[in-house]
Amino acid sequence: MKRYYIMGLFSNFEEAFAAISDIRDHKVPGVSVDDVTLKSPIEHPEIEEVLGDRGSPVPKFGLYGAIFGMIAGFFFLASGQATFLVQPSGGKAVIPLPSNIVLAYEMLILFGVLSTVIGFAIAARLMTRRHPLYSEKVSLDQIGVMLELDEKNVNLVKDLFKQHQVLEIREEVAS
Amino acid sequence: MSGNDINRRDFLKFMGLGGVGAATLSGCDMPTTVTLEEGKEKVVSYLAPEEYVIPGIGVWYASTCQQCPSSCGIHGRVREGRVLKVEGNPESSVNGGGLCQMAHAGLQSHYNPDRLRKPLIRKGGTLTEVSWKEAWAVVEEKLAASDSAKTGWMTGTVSGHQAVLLDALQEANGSNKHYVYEAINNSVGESVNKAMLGEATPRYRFDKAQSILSFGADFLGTWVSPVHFSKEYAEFRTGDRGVLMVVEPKMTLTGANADFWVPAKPGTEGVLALGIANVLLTKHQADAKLLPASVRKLISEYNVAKVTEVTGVGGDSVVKITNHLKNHAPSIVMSGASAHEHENGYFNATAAMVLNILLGNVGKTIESSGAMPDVKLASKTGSSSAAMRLAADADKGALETLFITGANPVFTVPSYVGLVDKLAKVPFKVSLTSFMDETAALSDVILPLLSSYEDWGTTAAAYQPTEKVIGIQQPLMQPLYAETKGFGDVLLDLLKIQGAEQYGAYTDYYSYLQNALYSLPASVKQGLSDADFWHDSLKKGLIKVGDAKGSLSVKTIDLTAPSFEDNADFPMVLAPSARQGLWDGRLANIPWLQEAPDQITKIFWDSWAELHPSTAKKFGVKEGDVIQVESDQGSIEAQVYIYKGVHPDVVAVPMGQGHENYGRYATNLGVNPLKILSPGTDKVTGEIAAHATRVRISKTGKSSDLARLGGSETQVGRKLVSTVSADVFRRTEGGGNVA
Amino acid sequence: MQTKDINENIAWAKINTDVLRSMENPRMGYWIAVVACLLMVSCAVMAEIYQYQVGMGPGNLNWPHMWDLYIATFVFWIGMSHSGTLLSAILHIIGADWRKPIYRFAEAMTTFSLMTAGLFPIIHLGRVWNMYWVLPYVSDRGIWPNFRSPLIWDAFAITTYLTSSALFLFIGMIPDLAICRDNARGWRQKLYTVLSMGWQGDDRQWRNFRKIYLLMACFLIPLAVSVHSIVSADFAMSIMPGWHITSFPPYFVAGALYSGCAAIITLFIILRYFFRFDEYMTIPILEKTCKLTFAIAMVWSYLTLIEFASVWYGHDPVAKEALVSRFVGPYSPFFWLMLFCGIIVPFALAVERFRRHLPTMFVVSILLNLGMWLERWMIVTPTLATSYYPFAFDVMWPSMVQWAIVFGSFGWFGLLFLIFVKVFPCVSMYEVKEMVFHRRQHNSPEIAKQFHRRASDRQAGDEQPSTGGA
Amino acid sequence: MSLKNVLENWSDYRKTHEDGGHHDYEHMWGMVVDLNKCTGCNACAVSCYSENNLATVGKEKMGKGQGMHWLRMERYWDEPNVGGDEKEFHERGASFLPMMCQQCNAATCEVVCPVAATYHTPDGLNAQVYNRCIGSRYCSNNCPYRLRYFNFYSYYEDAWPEPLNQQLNPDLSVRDKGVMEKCTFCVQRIRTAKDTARREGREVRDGDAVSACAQSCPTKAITFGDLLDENAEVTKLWKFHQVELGKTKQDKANKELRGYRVLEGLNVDPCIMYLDRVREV
Repeated sequence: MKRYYIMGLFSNFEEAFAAISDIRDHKVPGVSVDDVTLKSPIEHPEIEEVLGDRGSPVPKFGLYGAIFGMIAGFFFLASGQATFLVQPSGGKAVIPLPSNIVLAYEMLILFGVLSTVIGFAIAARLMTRRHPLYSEKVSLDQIGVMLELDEKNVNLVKDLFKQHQVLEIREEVAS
Repeated sequence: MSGNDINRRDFLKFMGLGGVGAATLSGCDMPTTVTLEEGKEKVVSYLAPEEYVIPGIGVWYASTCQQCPSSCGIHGRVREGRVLKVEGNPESSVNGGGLCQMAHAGLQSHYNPDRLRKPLIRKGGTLTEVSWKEAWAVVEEKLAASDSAKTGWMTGTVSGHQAVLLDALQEANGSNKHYVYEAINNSVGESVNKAMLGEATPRYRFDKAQSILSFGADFLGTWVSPVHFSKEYAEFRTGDRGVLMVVEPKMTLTGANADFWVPAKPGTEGVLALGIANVLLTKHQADAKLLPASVRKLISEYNVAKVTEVTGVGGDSVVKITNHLKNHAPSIVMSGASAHEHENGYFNATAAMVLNILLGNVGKTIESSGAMPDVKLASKTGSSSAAMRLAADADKGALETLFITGANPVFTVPSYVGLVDKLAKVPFKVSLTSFMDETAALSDVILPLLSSYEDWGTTAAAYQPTEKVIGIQQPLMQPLYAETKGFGDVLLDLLKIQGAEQYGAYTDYYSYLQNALYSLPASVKQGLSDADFWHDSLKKGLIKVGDAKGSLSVKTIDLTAPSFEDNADFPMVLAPSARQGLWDGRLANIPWLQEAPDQITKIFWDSWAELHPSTAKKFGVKEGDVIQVESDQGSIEAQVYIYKGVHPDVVAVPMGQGHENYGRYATNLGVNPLKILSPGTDKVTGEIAAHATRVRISKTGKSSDLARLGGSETQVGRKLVSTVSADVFRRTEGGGNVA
Repeated sequence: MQTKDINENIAWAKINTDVLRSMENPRMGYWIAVVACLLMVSCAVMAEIYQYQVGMGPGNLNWPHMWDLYIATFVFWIGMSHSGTLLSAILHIIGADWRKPIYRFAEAMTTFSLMTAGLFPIIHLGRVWNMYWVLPYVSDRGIWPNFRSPLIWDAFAITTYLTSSALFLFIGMIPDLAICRDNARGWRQKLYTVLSMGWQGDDRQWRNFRKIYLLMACFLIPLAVSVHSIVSADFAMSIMPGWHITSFPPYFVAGALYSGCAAIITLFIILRYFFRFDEYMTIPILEKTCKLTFAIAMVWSYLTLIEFASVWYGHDPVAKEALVSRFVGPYSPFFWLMLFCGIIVPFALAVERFRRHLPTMFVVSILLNLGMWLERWMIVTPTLATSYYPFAFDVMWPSMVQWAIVFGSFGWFGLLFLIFVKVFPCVSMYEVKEMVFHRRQHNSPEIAKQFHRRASDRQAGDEQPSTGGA
Repeated sequence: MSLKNVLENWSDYRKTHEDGGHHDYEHMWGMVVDLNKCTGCNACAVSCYSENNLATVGKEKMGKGQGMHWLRMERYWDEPNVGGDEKEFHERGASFLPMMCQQCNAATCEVVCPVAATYHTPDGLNAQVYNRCIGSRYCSNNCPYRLRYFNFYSYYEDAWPEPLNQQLNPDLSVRDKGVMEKCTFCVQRIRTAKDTARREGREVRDGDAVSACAQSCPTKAITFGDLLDENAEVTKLWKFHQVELGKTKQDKANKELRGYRVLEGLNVDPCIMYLDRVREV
């Protein structure tokens, strides 16, 4: 059976919100809220109340990156110094903790940041092709609610959208 | 790793090691360390400091320094045929291992870029470079045309076989006109010593002395034989440490090291000496019978009050000095330039010597230094009166030919003498010199001499107390320039012109010298064969010709009370101080010495005028202001340096700067105080009274920062140098428990 | 002079158009500014070429004045870089929404002043061509930089800081870049397509975006603090009296925030004036910034005084000497001027009438930064003029070469900034939208309530709140 | 560089100067300067110029403070509280202080060099590596004695016009612009001594290595030698004056002994002991 992408563009957030709430309340049989993707010009933390907490791996990336940076950083320096005994002593030890701690600290942050960014790029599916149903209006001021569903449900959802003064409905056959 | 099993990897390591690699391949020496401590694996080229460069092996040759008349023994380090460094010859009785900065800088007068490379002769008024042959032809022709009896020689201090040849030459010329000129000399002192002790340069036993009183004798800087005295001074200061007191108008290097430094009104040093004698007689029951009645009478006139009035030295100071002399017997009293160069200079020197007699130093701390066995070799020490005699002779046309070497009278003789005009009356003047200077610029022929590191010669130092030696001056390297000749060779050639046939045999001065040394008495040669003796002498750099023997015969001479009058127009006195470094100006073309700051003021590359704070206050000048120092003979301008090491009535300007024509490093730098000296000579010896010129100073309004090293005059409370009392020193390190 | 805050009912499309307009067809003034900056830069370049050829001598650097304006200005620019990121990060974490219209250019300022600061340690090297030796690359000769040297810490810290704050700036810009992409044509479109990294504003992206932005803010705050502490270590870790002072790290950080905030005010006023951003960069926001600056100024003043006090009570004669020489020594005029600009002038920020008067604020902010620059100079130079060793006391005045390079650095910064404002949106569009959106929610509780009801009891809403969109 | 190395020798690599550092010193070159003998005559300074290829920079640059005087002869006048200025004259003469690199064992210059261009050799010398130096000049700033000099220009270009350049000592380099330099204790002479000793298959004896300044001093006020060599003159002097390395404050049995190290309290542990100037009171 064919599957469809369908996206309704709403003029304001409240409408979209209502629509999604309805979907969550199973107003449309066979359509789950998990199939919903919200497209918005701004960030809507409140939407998670209806979409449910979908979680994000980014913080883990940050944490592990930081830990790696600190430990690897310290030993990188230490082993460098240990093979370079000739370097200025100035009365200090070959492996001086104060400076190495300072530098390890910087490494901690550097690697923390880098891996966070990488994590973000992966988790947010950046650098992937934009969805065929992407509308430039979304980046302006409209809210898009997109679902992936079976052929049979398309019209039901359209009706639901229409209830909520949808401005425009686009659909596309999912390949 | 050792060098003889260099495999490819090691080889690459070496190459990585830059300096080491290169040096190793050139086979100079094996490195003791290949890489850094744990560098068995690594090649750490960028961290190879100088220490990993393999030094080449230098060869040391002995010779004798000619930078100043005291002729110290030196060793020159030679590599690839170039002399790189000079050090003191430990064998030498003059200087031991040490050297002064001027001696070190001999390298830069040898390699000086301004050295004359070719002879010059005057063609149509201008000096033009020609070949030696051409120049010599001119000399021969002129000499043939002139009356040889009217041939004059002006030289600096000469000794050894150059002196012998010079005498022979003048003898052949039938002329006695040999002017030995030194702007920095001790000739007043010498004549007083001769008169009172029977010896011009007696031996001063610093090692025995417990106290030294110096009337302007800068024996650490410029007096007679500075390095030798520095060595002795070290002994004087160690163990049971002696007291050094200095009386001089401007602080010299010696004054800067004094335990007690006090300036007297210029010229009144003698009176101060008599005042001290007075205290000795009245308070310390010195044996008056040592002195003739007239002298005793004169001394009795100078009680402390009178002395203070005349000399401006506080009574307490006079007593203090006397007590030190008495409590730290035996003592030495010596006098130098700033006391000698007055119209009553002879009186000052005599008064100082009277003190020695009164303190019973003669025979104790002042001993005979004996005489050279061969008097002909002895040093002819210079005087400034020689320049006056030259001027007079030139003036009255007694000179047809004049050879000048080792002296630059046009620069150092006061302008009132009018030497330039008077020399103009001498038809033919020949300069034998390595540099174009003010005097050479006036002469008709300039014959460029070899530098002292290229030339052969022998010297007999004027002051050699312990043993009499002939210093060997041996070339340290090949001559840099083909068209230059040694002094001795020139003398020989001149002798040949004069047809002195006994010299015809010698092809050059070298062969003459060799022969001369061969013919020394067997006792000197210590039974060595001629060749061995020759090589031995060259190796040592000196020949011992017998210990210093002889005794001093004390004669006191009459003293007449001097008179001092003030001069309202010129209230102050100019002190043209000699600075160890530029000497009388002959070393001003050496960058090292110009850049080395003056020991006292720390000023470099310039002249300056020293003023006492009170004087500066009076005239409203501050450090760096340019003042005009004006005498009746002219004026000079210099920046002011203010400190408490100069007498309030004195403005001290160092000599040596102010050259008009002396190469890139010296020309148009600073001023020459000798130019504005006003007429006046010592009544007895006729020496120029250089320290007696009355001047007045005035502000010019110009001002700028002094070119001096160091941001602070004091230690600003930091303990960088702290001072302990001599008693503590004697307790801890004196006597037996020497470090 | 309109003093009302940002209008929460402003049409979102207008926000886009306003901001996008600011990025296009530059006017005469812009080009003049560009040329001016280019001239300034060229002065510096010529001076640097000369210095490169001849050596450090012409700068009048000498013994003992081995460091001078270069290092002082380096510290100045590093300081300048702080406010941007740090403020944006802190305000983001504490959820102060007034940061939204202004943080973008503040962060840009951070990045660019870092890029300027980074030049100075290089310019100041005696052998520039070997500068890469300070990097810890693995050499087959087993050579490493000396990790003990605070200069190496600088190298690490600055690299980290530059990378992080540039990323922070970029990440925060992605949604806006998407907007640009959707509206731009030609090369701009290509550029933004690449830069926006396929942003399509779906909830997954927004969710992760929220996370990373918060996380990076958390990383950046300690980083920024550490960076300037490390810069202060260049001095504090030495043994020189007047440098070796415990309170330097916080002192430097405070000084950094101070100069940064002042710079924000300056740029705020410039941008507001030239791009007619009156509706976004509103007076209330300026006032908030001013208050913040004033607070920081007071912290800085306190630390300045406490530094003097601690040195004085420490009673180390040499350190005391160095301190006194600042007050009465040859450099004292500049020192007093610094105290005036740094401690007295900021009180203007406490007066509402001044705060609301842009020209005054402009002058004040410039003065504050002058003070901050002098502070750095007065830290570096007097200590070198007098320290432990009396023989090396010396007073040195920098020569034209040094001045030219310092002067040129401002041109360089300006140039970078001018390019930025024409290529990137210097007001964050999506966040201004968020701002007005949330303000509206906040100001009309029933909407919020309704959201809540919908979320909790599952019933379709009936009454429709006024539309937010165009 | 390996982790193994770090972990195995950890304790060794954690040794600070107080624990003797990680070097086991072959030598510890040191010096004694007797200010009672020193007359401030400058011979040492000029000797240093001729030995170490020091450039003369001329009046203008010297005046600007861009000179290259590795060994500077300092002259101080007594301060008011030290019996100087309330008098009319400097009655006690001047205080001379020859100042060359103190070769500190806990050198502050070493710590701050970003590229390790200055470091401590197993000879106890504070080595300066010209070809590694990038001219950050931090070391000079951090030297309490201000004994490091920077090549502000390419001095060699006009310091030695032909044929003056023939005098240059081939045993050490001529420095180009942008490089820091300082007294090396005549390291090339030390090398020569070590190599000679090695060729003759013996230890380096006292007197084998003598720095140019010590050699040329007319009053022998400077003594140079190896502080690890029990029989060396320097060692004896240090012992006599009860001065020890590695102390910030010398607790002397006999407080009257003259030995001290300049700015000793800074704990840089210099290798040059000075002996107080002496004056009759």
